[in-house]
Amino acid sequence: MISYRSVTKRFADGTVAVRDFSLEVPRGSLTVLAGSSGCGKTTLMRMVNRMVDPTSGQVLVDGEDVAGRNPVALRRRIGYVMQNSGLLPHRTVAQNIATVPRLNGMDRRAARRRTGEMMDLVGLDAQLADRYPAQLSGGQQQRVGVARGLAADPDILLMDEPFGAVDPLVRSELQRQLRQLHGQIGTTILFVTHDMDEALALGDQIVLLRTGAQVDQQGTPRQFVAEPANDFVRTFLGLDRGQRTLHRERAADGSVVVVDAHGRPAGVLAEPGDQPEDQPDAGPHPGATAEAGPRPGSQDAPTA
Amino acid sequence: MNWVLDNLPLIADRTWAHLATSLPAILAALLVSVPLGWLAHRYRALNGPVLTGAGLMYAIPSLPLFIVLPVLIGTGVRDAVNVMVALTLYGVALLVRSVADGLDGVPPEARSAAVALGYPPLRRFLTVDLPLAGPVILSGLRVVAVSTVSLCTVGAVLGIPSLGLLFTDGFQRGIMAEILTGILLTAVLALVLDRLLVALGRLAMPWTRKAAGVDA
Amino acid sequence: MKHPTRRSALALAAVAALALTGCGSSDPLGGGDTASGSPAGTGGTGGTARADTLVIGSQQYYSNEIIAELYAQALEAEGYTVQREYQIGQREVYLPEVESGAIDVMPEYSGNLLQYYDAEATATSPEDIHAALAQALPEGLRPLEPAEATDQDSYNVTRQFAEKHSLTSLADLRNVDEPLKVAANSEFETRPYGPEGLKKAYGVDVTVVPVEDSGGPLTVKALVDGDVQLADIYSADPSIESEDLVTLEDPENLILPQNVTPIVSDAVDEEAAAVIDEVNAKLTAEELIGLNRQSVEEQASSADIAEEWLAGQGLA
Amino acid sequence: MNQLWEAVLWCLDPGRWTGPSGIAARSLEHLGYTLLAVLIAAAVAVPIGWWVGHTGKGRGAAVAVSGAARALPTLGVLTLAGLLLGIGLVAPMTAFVILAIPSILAAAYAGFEAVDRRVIDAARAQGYTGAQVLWWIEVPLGLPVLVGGLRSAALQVVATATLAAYVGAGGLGRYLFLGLKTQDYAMMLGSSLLVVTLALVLDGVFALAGRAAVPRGVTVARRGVTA
Repeated sequence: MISYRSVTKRFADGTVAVRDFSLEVPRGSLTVLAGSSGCGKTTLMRMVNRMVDPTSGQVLVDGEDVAGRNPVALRRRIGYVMQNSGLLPHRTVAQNIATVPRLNGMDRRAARRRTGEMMDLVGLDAQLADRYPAQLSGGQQQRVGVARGLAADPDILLMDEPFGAVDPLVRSELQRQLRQLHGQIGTTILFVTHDMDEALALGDQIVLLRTGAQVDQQGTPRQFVAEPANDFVRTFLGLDRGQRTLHRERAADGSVVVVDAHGRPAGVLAEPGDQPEDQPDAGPHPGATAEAGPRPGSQDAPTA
Repeated sequence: MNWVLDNLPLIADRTWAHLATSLPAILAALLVSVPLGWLAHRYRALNGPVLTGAGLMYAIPSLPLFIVLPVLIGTGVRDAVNVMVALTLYGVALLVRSVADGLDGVPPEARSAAVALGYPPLRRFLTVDLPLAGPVILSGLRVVAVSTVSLCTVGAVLGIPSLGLLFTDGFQRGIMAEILTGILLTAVLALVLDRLLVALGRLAMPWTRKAAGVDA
Repeated sequence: MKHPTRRSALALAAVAALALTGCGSSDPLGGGDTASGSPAGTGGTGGTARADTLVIGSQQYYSNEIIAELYAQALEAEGYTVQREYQIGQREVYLPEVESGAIDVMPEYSGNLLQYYDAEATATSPEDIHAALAQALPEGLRPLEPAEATDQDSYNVTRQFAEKHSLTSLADLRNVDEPLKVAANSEFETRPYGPEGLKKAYGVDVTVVPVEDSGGPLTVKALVDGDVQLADIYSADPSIESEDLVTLEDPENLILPQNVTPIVSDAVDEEAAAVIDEVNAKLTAEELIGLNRQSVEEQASSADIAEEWLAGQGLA
Repeated sequence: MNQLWEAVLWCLDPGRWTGPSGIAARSLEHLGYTLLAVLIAAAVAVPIGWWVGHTGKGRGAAVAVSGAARALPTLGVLTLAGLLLGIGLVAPMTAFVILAIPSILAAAYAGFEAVDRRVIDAARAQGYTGAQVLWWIEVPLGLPVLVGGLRSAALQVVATATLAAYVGAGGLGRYLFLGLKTQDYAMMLGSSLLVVTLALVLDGVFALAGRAAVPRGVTVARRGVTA
């Protein structure tokens, strides 16, 4: 689907952001590029839709080198969601979501219909359609961002730390819904984050990068936790500090609590059978309407 | 260029008179604008009147102001005080807004941190608010400096000594070199003053200098 | 932003208040008062002159500055200390300073100065004007002997225009059937010899196009370019000759003679007055045009022009 | 007090308002000069400012040029242009346009620069072409700043347009110079009041235009949320 072939990016000031990087992103996967800031992960992602062109090497989409594609046409085929949503402040929610379909020439009526579907898909109340971005909460803005990214029904969705600016509660909710959505629509998602918890929560495949986009480890979340490739990975995951070394402890009321190496509780051990539903086909999205209106004073208050 | 070489003492004289009128006016404008701008910043009720009043002041044509002002403050038309007051008024008109904007732009965290650290109000204003508003005030001051130097020439129509006399005299005698000299010197004075203010700003506000040699 | 009208009103009130408080504090038209009340009335360049120093002023008019410089250098040659205050605008600016005694010597033009002090003056001959002026001047000021040289307003046309309409006198303008525009300083509009006077004395209608260079190059250019048909140019202006202009005669004495007349304060004693008189006596109409020509055509400074002329006349 | 009152009376005398050199005609001339100068200056400065703001190229040059233009004394430009071009409107217009350009130029690119870079980045990532970013994002979002620049340019020109009369054109400066040269304080002060009034009116119009220019989404953002 997306293939990086010995890609290098050297910026005008001489900085090498990416050095000889190769990767296959399978069709329909949710691949996470993780790493600290400055490791080149965003640069890598932006090569896919030619926001950045590599100095050498190739980026292939469906086997075709993107260097030969018209950047504007390419971008309209690839969804893009960024931190702080990047919504147009002077366009309504509906207009923002309809951006790419309209750019692609879809008529107003069809675009409006498409917008409705998208809002439903990401769990936005239809009443928000005529609001302006500034009238939404941070979480709602991100949902609009996702809806906009998906509106043209792209094969690929690029997400650049999309949940970085929302509070932890909303973030985990958005992450859960993104997993669900991914299962539902099967779009190939390339996701960039510096948050390892997020990477573990979302990725089918995680690529952990160091400065210059040097790959430390590539694998499934399970592989990362179970078989960290080196000390850097261990540190990045917090394995060395015991944060992921969990033990069972029985609490006073008899329930089983899981604690980390410092004795801080990490969760409750569930008995087989009462696993929460987080399968893709889990029906209507619980919590989707929890944020139907802005709640002044809440943590998730609008950022205006 | 013969005219220039033949009239160097005259040119020096006019340049000196020009500086002697405009520099004090620029300084006075700064001194008046800081308290006024603070009032506009501190008391919302004063914000509108002060800023709009200042804006309107700028709409008063300079020529009649030079004439009407002596009538109002009881000085002679060519009195240095008259010209300076007029130029100061224009400077204040521009600068009050910069001061108010600059103070408005001081991060509230910095201010509350200073309060929490126990700064007394005046000391806090002088050591926290004013320096942090400094860059905005400086950019306003630069505009004031340039426009004051340029505006100063208008007084020449009334015989107030400045480089502007080179315009009126050259205009009457049809000497283009004289007018051009006046224009160039005025512009050069203004730009030199501007660079000087930038340099002063760098000295006084070292934290605004762009960090050098920091890796991307 | 929510109440623009209220804000503007407040601002207006503030501006008005500023104006009002200021207005209340002094009598604005008392030009003499305002100048005498301020020690800095001599302008930006210096303090009060010592008793033995004579302050010489000049209008914002290059020709006037040359005449002032003539007086200055002649006085210096006789051992006087002179302080120069040149290019001090027009009468409304410098006369208060002259009246207050801040300026001791000011080259003036007899007719216009008389009209400044006495708008109803009826004198028309140079002698009558001089006599009337001596009466009209405020206490402490006196006119010295007028020079033969005059520098007065004059109506000029191009040679071509004069020939086309056979013009020699202002009265001939009646025969011109096109609308007449005259380039002049704006005050020309209200002068007795301006459009109204012209209408009354000669029955000719003109409209004024104001050009504030006192009959300088722009006025002349407007005339030569055909933007205006008439131009008010001072009679001592060398461009009348160099541009081959025709000055229309004024048989009705509409325009008062403007003989160069020094106005002096009591600080100018008889000896000093004699020095100035001596210069003035040699200042003929031709000499004045010659001086002006050096300034405009050779772009010489007033100091150089005066030095050369005084030497040539054996005065310095 | 007297002076001001007489000036007001001078302005209000209905006999002075009519005719080709009446107050009404002179005010219209004055306004016409101002608008024409701002229009010409905008035609020159806005495309350049937009180009600079859009491409980020030539910013240093634009800053330098507008700084230098600000430093040019209007009276000097006016007299020089007068000597070169003769009487009429061309010389004062040249001076006024030079006066108006810096504010408009600076506002044109500053308006673009004030647009959140992330918004533009996101738009490009959605597949906006350069021209679409310009017209659909930068121009509407930069408009309030641009209107602010036009406003200060217009105010500067309206106050300075009195100088047109110095070289043979019309406008309210005719009264100003006439009053000045004939010691007619009522006329001088009265014409100044008229200029200030004209400036007030223009300021009001631009304030309204400025508010209309703010896109609704941005207005809402300023007001905060009203759910």
